[in-house]
This record gives sequence, structure tokens and C-alpha cells, in this order.
Amino acid sequence: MSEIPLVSELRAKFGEGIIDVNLEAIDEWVEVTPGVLVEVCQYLKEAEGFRFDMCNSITVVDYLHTDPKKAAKVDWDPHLELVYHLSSIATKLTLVLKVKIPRWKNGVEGDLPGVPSVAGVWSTADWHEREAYDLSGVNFLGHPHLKRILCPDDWEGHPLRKDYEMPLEYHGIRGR
Amino acid sequence: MLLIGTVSVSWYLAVGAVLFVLGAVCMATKRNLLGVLMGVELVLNGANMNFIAFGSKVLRPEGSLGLDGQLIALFVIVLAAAEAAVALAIALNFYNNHNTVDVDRANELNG
Amino acid sequence: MADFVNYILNIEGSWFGYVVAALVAAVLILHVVAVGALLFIWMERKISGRIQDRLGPTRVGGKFGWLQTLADGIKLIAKEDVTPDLADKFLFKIAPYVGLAASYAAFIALPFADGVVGLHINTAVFFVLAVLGLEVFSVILAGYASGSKWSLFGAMREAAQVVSYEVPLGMCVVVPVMICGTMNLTTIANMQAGFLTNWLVFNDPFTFLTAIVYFTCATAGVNRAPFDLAEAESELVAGFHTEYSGLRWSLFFMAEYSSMFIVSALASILFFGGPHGPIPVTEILGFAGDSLGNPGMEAFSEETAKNDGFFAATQFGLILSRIIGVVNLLIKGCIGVTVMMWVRWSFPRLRIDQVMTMCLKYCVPLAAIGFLGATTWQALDLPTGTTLTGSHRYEYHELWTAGLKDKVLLDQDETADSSEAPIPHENDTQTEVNKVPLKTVPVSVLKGGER
Amino acid sequence: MDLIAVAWPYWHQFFFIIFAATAVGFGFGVLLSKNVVRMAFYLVLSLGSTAGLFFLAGAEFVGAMQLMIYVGGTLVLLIFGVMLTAQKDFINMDTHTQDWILATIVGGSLLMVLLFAAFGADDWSTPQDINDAQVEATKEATPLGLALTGIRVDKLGDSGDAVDDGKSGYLMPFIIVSIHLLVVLIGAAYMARTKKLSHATDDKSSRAKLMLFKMEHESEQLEEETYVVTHRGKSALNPLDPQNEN
Amino acid sequence: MATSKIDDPRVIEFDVRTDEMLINMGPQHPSTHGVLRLVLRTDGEVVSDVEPHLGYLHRCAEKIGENLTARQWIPYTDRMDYLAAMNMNLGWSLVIEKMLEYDLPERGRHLRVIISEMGRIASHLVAMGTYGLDLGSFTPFLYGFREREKILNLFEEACGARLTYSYLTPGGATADLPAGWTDKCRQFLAEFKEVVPELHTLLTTNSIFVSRTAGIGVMSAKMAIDYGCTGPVLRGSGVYHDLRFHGEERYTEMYEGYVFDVICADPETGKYPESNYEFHGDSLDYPEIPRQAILGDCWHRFYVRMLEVVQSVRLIEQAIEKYEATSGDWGKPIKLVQKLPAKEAYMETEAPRGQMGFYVVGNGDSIPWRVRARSSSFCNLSVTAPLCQGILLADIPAIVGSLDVVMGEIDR
Repeated sequence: MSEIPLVSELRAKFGEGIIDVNLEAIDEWVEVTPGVLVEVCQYLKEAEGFRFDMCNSITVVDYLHTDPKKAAKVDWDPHLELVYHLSSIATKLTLVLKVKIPRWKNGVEGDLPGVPSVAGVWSTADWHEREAYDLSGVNFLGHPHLKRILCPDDWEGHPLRKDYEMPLEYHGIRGR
Repeated sequence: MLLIGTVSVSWYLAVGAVLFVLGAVCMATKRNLLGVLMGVELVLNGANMNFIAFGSKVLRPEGSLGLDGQLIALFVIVLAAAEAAVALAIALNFYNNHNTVDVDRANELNG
Repeated sequence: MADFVNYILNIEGSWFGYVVAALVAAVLILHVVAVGALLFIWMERKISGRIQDRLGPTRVGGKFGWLQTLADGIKLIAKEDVTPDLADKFLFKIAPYVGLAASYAAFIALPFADGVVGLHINTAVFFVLAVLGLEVFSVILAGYASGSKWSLFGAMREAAQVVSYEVPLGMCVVVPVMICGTMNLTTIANMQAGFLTNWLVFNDPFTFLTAIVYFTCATAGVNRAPFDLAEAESELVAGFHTEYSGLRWSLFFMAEYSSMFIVSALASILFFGGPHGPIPVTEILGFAGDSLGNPGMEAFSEETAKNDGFFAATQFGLILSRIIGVVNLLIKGCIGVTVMMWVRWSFPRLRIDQVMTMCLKYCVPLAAIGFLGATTWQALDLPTGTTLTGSHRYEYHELWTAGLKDKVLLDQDETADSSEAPIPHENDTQTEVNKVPLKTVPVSVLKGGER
Repeated sequence: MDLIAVAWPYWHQFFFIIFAATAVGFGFGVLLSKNVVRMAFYLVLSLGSTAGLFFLAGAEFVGAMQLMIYVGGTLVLLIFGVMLTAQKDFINMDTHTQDWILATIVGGSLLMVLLFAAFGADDWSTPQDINDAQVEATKEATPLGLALTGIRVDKLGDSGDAVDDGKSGYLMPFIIVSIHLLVVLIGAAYMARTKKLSHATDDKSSRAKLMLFKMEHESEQLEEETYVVTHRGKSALNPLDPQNEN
Repeated sequence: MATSKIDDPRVIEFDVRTDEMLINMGPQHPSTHGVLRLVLRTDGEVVSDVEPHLGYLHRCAEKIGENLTARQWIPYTDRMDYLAAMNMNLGWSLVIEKMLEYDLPERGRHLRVIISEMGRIASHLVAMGTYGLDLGSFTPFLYGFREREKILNLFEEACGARLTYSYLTPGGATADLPAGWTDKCRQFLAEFKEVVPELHTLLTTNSIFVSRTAGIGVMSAKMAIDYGCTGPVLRGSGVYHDLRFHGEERYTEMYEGYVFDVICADPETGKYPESNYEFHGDSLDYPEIPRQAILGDCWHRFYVRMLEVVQSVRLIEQAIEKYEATSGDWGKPIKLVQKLPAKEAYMETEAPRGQMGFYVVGNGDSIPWRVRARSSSFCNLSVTAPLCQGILLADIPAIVGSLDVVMGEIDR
């Protein structure tokens, strides 16, 4: 695995921060811990020969089966997976970063889990993170103004969570 | 009755006098700087009316001021425009510095 | 007109004739405003349609959608007249009328042909411009009273723009006034009678420049694209009339279209010969009889009617030539309006700072150059367009003054030879003025025209 | 028919009353209105009617100038000023009651004096016959223009008049006024300029400057960075990438 | 800090102290392209701050995607960028094909090139027309729409719909092009070539247009990349990046064997590379860059679109040749309930408004576990706030219009 320069450099630099590297996937990905996320991103943006200067998208995938029967079959615990799709205009390379976080902070339902914000690394991450916060309920720590972007400010819940239920009513408008 | 008597210079002078007094009272009572400015305009118009009336050959073929009346009225109009520009500049400057257009509060020399 | 009515009713010098004449004139002008607006809106839709490769209205009222604007007008009248809560109700309601009144009043002094004019005012040029300038109040009041920020933006833009553009506009207007030596529009128009080359626009290169600058500034003055910042729909929603609906809204448009016509008609009078066509057809065919010598004469003369009967008093040739004159002016005005429409549908809109830059950096200096150049041209007595065809501009004017010549000569010393009657205005020297003081009074005012 | 057939010599009075009533009425409007924008509107109407009176009195050029300069120029400027300072607190400003009382007393007595003077002189209050030709002559603007250049057409007959020397007329005042206007133009522009940069320039607009500044510098850096790559985009982790093998 | 070095005419110094006010531009406003709402903080005519508010067209397309199969979701992609629905279809189709490792037949490849480039022309025509509208010029809008109508007619013939096509599907397309379609397409291209110079006359080279757009909303290449701008917005800033050249192999092999240019100015010279493609045969192919224009301003963004349209014509001409040379299968759509593997795939395509990315996570079922659309307009719009500071009110439509956003795609 060490023959891939990026991986070896990342491992050398961040050591334990790099949890997993998957080269079997359609789009190969690297998983990092939330703690080193910003440093990794900063490094990737500036690393000579890679220069991931563009953050294409930030996606939150909610791994949760609401149906207990199905939940029993799968081999993962419920969690959120943040997928950062990076690419480079300069070198035309692409990269997928993943961060896994719990669905709720400290397991308390309603407390949004936190991830350090990369809005300081790529300005475009600002809105992507706002969208992720709005729709999937991830608290991006250090984001300049984390607030809802697509849903109204007084909307309740985060629609792209698997356990989200549409409110019965919103300002007198029937929801379901 | 008015319709039967022919209009003389006096009628114009009366209108001018009323406008003049209205303008003067306006200047005295308005607290808004721009209101005062409007009063000045009225006063000038009242005075202008006199010049026009005295200079009018329609009203007084004999012994009228002739062209002089009209010319002075013209000068008044032009100078009123200049006066308005300066007064407005003062008003805006006042507003910039004091954040109000209330003339009662214009009691400092330091602009 | 008043004499005519009084003669028919057999009441001499009655007030009735004057009132009827005034009403007829008012209604006629109202038709120019209202029907003109209808026509121009229809024209605008048709022209913009053609420019944009489509048909425009086709259904209402037959083949060309003639009655489309009328149908829209009826719709607008039927619409609810909404007044916003935050509006200053009184000013909001009165604002459209101010604009319409201003552009309507400007028609008072606009001569449609020699003698076909609401009121002869010796300072007609400035009267028209001044009254037209009052239209800005309607926009400012509407913008302020609407209680909407977009409207306020429109009003502020309009105020800044119109005040600035009046400067070059006035400077341009002074050029024909200077060349003709009068501010009477009828006289200015009559001085351009004859062939195309007599038009002031072809007088010298500087008048040509001035005409172009005038038209540009007039377009800006009446708020037409590319200077229509007060109602820039992509920026200010609809600018000053954002909050208006129904009839009040349509009044703004009537005012806009009629002032478009006024500035175009004024351009045609000042620079493009006014009621006189490119070729003096009526003069050549002799419709006007000797009216070329005395076109200012009343088409109906009470005196003649008394002596020689009704039909002798009615000079049909003169009436016909006046009608042709009116048609000429209307066509020229419509051409001006069409050019404005053409420009509107071809160009993007300028930005407010660019509009002001255009005025202060280009229009004012160009107008100044035009004014100084035209003055110099006159002062040096350089060849003008009139000399090209050999038809001298003042020739006609001289003939018109012929009626007054006797009177003038009475006042003057007997040495004044009738064969070389002094040409007024051409040499405005002190001595000339001393000789012929009354010459400065335009004859058409004294002799002709509706009083 | 009798009523109709009457020749009516009262046109002048008729229009005089209309114009005078509107001028005075809206003058009162200016005085009594509290709203400064409405005051400006009433002032427009009042001055417009005054222009009408000028027309009636035969001063057509002055009337047109009144409309053009005063109503069209000065008042637009005034309304501009009103709008620039139009904050909620200043649009409606009450006058103190004692001011009202005092002003009414003084103004009333002044009006009495003026009216007394206006109607007092017989020479002014007796109407005179009108000479048509002379009236028309006064309506012409050329003598006015000539007078401004120093030539008095109307005083030609006066013997011993300074006209003969070319000294009379209003040439000197005309020049003084033009220089005065120039001074005013410069002075007004200078006065309305704030000495210090306004807060708008201080923060927000300078931010725009800053941005442009940044951009200029960024683009300098960019030149090193941008280079054209003809190969296709690939995953950085692709083991088959020849770039990664070496 | 050498701010004095910059002598920018747009920065206005105030003579009169004024107060700032907040203004709502939108969601009902003529120049906000649908339902964008901009809250402006203005000082007179000068805008000091802009805050975009989105979401008026939010339809939870991603949530719906978690309840539908891959083919069922295609109509929802139509409604994202509804002005370039074909390109949206293409993006989704490619990502599903990538997941299924499906290889498209040759004929289908050329068909897709024709259709997606036609979609690009249609979309850019609307972009150019509405940009003229934003600047107060109505006529180019109708010129653009007239040509777009012809494209819609062709699309209607191919798939039966005029706006939301659902034509390109994972696996290929719902049907082959009808007989005689290519001839009509050729005829359209011939007609369209006449129109481009007209648009150049009406807008690109019009001096008022130039003065309204040149030097306005200047975005450096670094800023464009930082804010994730893509497509013509990025290339207008002088960044040589076009996914049709530089994208993933699965996408670029679609354009294998095609000759076309990436429209992008050289940041050093500021000149656009001379094309060897004779489009109209005269100087109107590449109108001159005005003196005032700075690389990365509104004018350049507009200009890139204008020139891209020409390259699309060039591509379609080649594609029609290649398409007619092939025969047989054009690529049948996948099954409606095609099972997706328990993998995840991300794919970006060069849509007219930028890089449109789709991300799909499968779990072995036919219904994807998670669907995500990376919207190009979303990222392009995010640059509005920093770009619209210290400008005049009238520049707001100019800048937002030059970014060419479609709210359907932003709000999803």
C-alpha cells in the first residue's frame, strides 16, 4: 500500500489520523479521524504534486436502518459518514476523503455531532457545510455562520436523516 | 365685485404681499431647515411679483418700470437658484455634522 | 376660430366664441395626448415585435391588432386601484395627474403648423421645455409617496438624471433660437420653409451635431431607454411606478408617451423644418396662393366675411396647406418616437453613473462645442445649407414681414428703400435694432395665428 | 342668446383670480403643512401659479424662466435635499406654539402694512388703458436679451441716456451674476463635500478596494500555478496510475 | 497596504452622509432568475453587502431519491437544471453506469454527444438572452428563445417532451433518434450559424453592453477555484479546465475522437486561442476583446458562453457524422428495478452551468441508499456575496446574471 505516494505521505505525516485506505472501491477513498481532518485538508490543498484546490462536494450519508429486522442483518453500527470529494484543477487528480462520526453527540438524541469545519480551507465548503448541517444535521465546529440554507430558519429536524419524520404541520401548512 | 373692476397693479401687489408674508412667517415658524429655505423662496417670489407688476405694460402702459422690472425679476430668479444651491449645501453640511435638520439645534459656531 | 364661431352664431366679440375655441383646442390636444398614447403604445408593440422577429398584437380590432391598446386600457380602468399601506395617500394619488398635467400643458405652446397652436407665446421654446421639466415632480412624488424602497430609488435616479440633462438640453435649444433670433416656435418653423436644405439641421456642421446631442438629451429627459433608469425593470422592479396599478399606472404611460412626442415634435420644429416638408409641395402647387408671402394670415377673416361673404373669407388653399403642415409635423414627431423605440429595443440600459458621466463628460461639452461653433459660423457668415440650393432662408421671412413693412417704414425715415427691406436678425447690430425696433416682433404673431 | 352675445372684457380678471387663488392657497399650504415633502409639493404649485401671474402680466420670458429655473431646477434641488435628509423624525416637525403666536402677530401686521401700501397709492390702484401694440412688444424676449448685453431697446428715444455710450443696460450685473453663479457652483460643491471620508467609504467601499487589491496580487501568484495538463482526470489513489508507480 | 494603487472608478466617495438600508431583492424580482432572494445592504446606490437566501424551490430531490430506483429518479434530475435537463439526465446516467460498470455501445455514445451538446446550446442561449434582459435589452432574449425553440422542437421529436425530457437514461437512451432527425439537426445548425453573429452584434460588441459588463464582478482564478466555481464561470477567469477534456475517463471517452477547443483565455496574454475551426468564416467568430475587459469579469464569462456555443456546434457536426456511420444498438435503458451493488460512485460531468456531480450509494437493493447531487449553480452562486461588495445596485443583476444560476438546480 505504501507504493502510492499520497498514502505514504499522509501516513508519514498524520500516522494514526489515517484510519483506512480503500483501493477496492469504485472511487478509492481515504478515511481519516475528525481530529486531523482540517490538517489533512490543509495539507492536501498545498501538497506539491497533488494540490487539491477544489472541494467538489461534501456529502453526509446516514447509516441507520429504522427497521430493526434490517438493522440486525447489517454489519455496521449506526453512524454518519461524511464524504469529501476533492479534485485538483492544477493536477487534475481526484480524491475521496471520509470521516465517520456518531449519529448523535455522546449518544444523546437531538445533540448534533460535531466535525471541524473545512470552510477555512476551501471557501466553497462554507455553503456545502451549511447544506450538510441543514439537511443531515452535522454541527461543523468553527464554521463562520452555520445556519440553515435550503430549509427555512425555523424548520425542525434534518430531512436527510433516515429517521426523519415530516412534521404534521408547518405554519398552518399540512405536512403529511 | 372683483370681476367688474379691472385688475390694477394693486391686485398684483396684494398677491405679492400675501406671498411675502406667508414666506416670512414660514421662515419664522418652521423648525426644519428645508422648511425655512422654502419660506425664503416664497419671500423672493412675493418680491418678484412686485417687480413684474410694476414693470408690466399690460397693467400700467404709462409710467411702468418697463424692461427694468422684468430684468430685475430675472436676476432675482437666477440668484435665488444660486442661493438655494448654497443653502442646500449648508443644510446638508449641517445634517452631516449634527445629524438633524432642526434649526433650533443649530446653536454652535463650530460647524 | 373664435371669430369663425362668433360669425356663424352672429354674435360679435362674444365670450362664447372664445370658450368654444378653447374647448375645441383643449379636446384636440387631449386627443394628441390620449389617442397619441394609444397609438404609440400600439406602435411600440408592433415595432418591438418586428425588431424581435415576432408579430406583436394581431387579433384585437382586426388585422393588425389596432385596438389592442384600447382593450388594455379598458382592462386597466377595470383594475383595482391599490394604494399601499405605507404610502403617503394624498401624494400617491395625485402624482400621476401631475405628470399628465405637465406633459399636457406643454402642448399649449407647441405649434402644429403655422397658426395651429394653442397659444402664441413668444418664448414658446422655453415654455415647452419648462413645463415638460415639471414632469419630474410626478416621478419624484410617486417614488417618495409609494413608501417602497424601489420606488424611492427610481425617484432619486430620475431627479438626478433630469436635473443634469436639462443643462445640455437647454444649450442645444439655444442654437436654433440664436440662428433664428427668436424663441417663437412658429417663427423658427417658418424660417425653415422651402427645400430640405433650409432645415436648421443642415445649416452647418455644428447644428447637425447639436441636433444629435439634442435628441440624445431629450431621450434621457423623457426617461427612455437606454436612459430609463427610473423604471429599470431588471434592477428596480419597476422603479417609481412599482406600487401603481390600474388607471393611475396608465396615466404615467400616457404622460411618458406624450412627452416623447413633444420632444420629438420640438426636435422637428427646431431642427427638421417643423410643419414644412422636405419639398415645399403646397407652395409649388400654389395651394397656399400667396400665402407663402403671408401664411400667417387668418384662415378665416371676419372682415372679409362681412364684405365678400362666408366662402370668400374661408381660404381653403390656406386651410389645406395648414392641414398638410400638421400632417408633416405629426409624421416627423412619429418618426422621432419611432427612433426612440428603435433605440430602446436594441440597446441595453446604462448604469446610473454612466448616465451621469454621459451627461457631464460628453453631452455638455458637445452641446457647448455645438453652440460656440454655430455662433462662430453665424458670426463669420460662412455658407449655410440654405445657400446650397440658392433659396435663402430669410427670403420667406422677409416676405412675411412685408405686411408690417408699411408700418415699420412709417416709423422709420423715408430713406429705407422698399426693395431692400432690412432683414431682421441677420445682423443684430445696434444700429439695425435702432432702425427697426418693431421688426423684432414676429409677424406671424401679430398678423396670424389664433389669438 | 342675450347672455351668450355679451362681449366679455373680464378674461384678465378671471385668470388673475384663478392664479392668485392657487398661488396664495398653496402658499398657505406651505405654511400650514407639517410634512416637509408636502410643503415642497405645495411650493411647486404656488410658484407655478405665480408663473401664471407673470404670464398674465405680460412678462412671458420671466414666467417661462420662473418655470424652468425656479420650479424645474431649484425646487427639484430642494426636494432632493428633502429626500436626502428625510428621516422619519424630520419629515413631520411641529412648530412651537409661541412661535406661531409671535409669527402670526408680526406677519399679520406686516401684511396690513403691505396691503395698505399696495392699495394706498392711487397711481397703482387705478387701471389704465392698454395699448395692444406695446403689450405685444413687451412680450418679446429680444429686448430683454439685448438689455442684458447692454442695449436698451425701450429707451432709444431717451435723450442723454447712457445708452448712447453703451454703458447702460444690464451688462455689468449680468457679468457679475455669471461670476457669482460660478462661485456658487464651486462653493456649494466644496461645502457639501464632507471633510472626512464618510463612514460608507470608510469600511464598505474600501473593502471593495481591498478586494481588488487582493485580486491583483492573487493573479500574480496564479501564473506559477496554472499550467495546462492534457491528461485526463484520475483518482490520486489509483494504483494503476503510472504517475504513482515511480 | 497599497490601496491607493488601485484607482477603481466604481468606488464612489460619498459627498453626503446617508444611512444604510436593507432591501429585499427577490424572491419576486424580475432579475433574480426565478426565486433567488438577495438581501442587500445598500448605502444609496452602492451595495455594501449581499446575502443570498435560497430554498424557495427546495423539493427534497435527494430525499426522494432514497425512495426510488435509479431509473425512476431520472425525472427528478430533469427538474434540477430545467434549462439543460438533457445534461442532468446524462450526469445521472453516467454515474449509474459507472456503478454498474456498464459500457455504452458506440452509437449511443455519439447520440449522447449530439443530445448533450444540443442541450448546452439551448441552455447557453437562455443564459445569453436572460443576461441581455438583466441589462435591460429585451431583444436578444427573444432571439435566443427563437433558436432554443428549434432545439426544443428537435428534442420533442426525439423524446416527446420539450422541457423535462427524461431521454438519456442509465444504459443509453429511451429511444434511438427518429429517422430524418439528423438532417433536421443539420439544417438547424446551418440556421443557427447565422444567428451567433447577430447576438455578437447585439450584445458582445455593443458598447453599452461592454461598459455594463467589462471590469464588473472581477473574479480571480484563485477565487473562482476557492469558491468551487466551475464551467464557464471558471473558464471566464482564465482557468483551463473542462471536464470534457480533464474529467474522468468514463466521461472523457465519450468525446474520444472529437476535435474541439476548450474556450479559455490565456491568463498571461488575456487572449483566447485562435481556433482552427472556421465557424462563420469572418471576424465575427472571435469578436475583439474590449479594452476595458479584465479577465474574470462579467464580460469574459458571457464571452466564454458565446464561444462555447460555437464549439458545441462543431461537436454536433462531428457527432452527426459519426452517429450516421454507426448502426445497431444505441444503448437500451437498464431495467426499472435494476439492483445496485453495495458500492458508492461519484461522477462529475460538464453541464452547461458547470460541473454537475452525482453521488450514489448502493446497498444491494434497487433503491439507492443515498443520492446526492452536487450542483454547479449552487457553488457558482456562493461567490455572489464576496463578489457583490462595494458595487452599484445596477451591477447586481449584471453579476448574478453572468453567473447564470438556475434555482431549480440550487435548491434541488
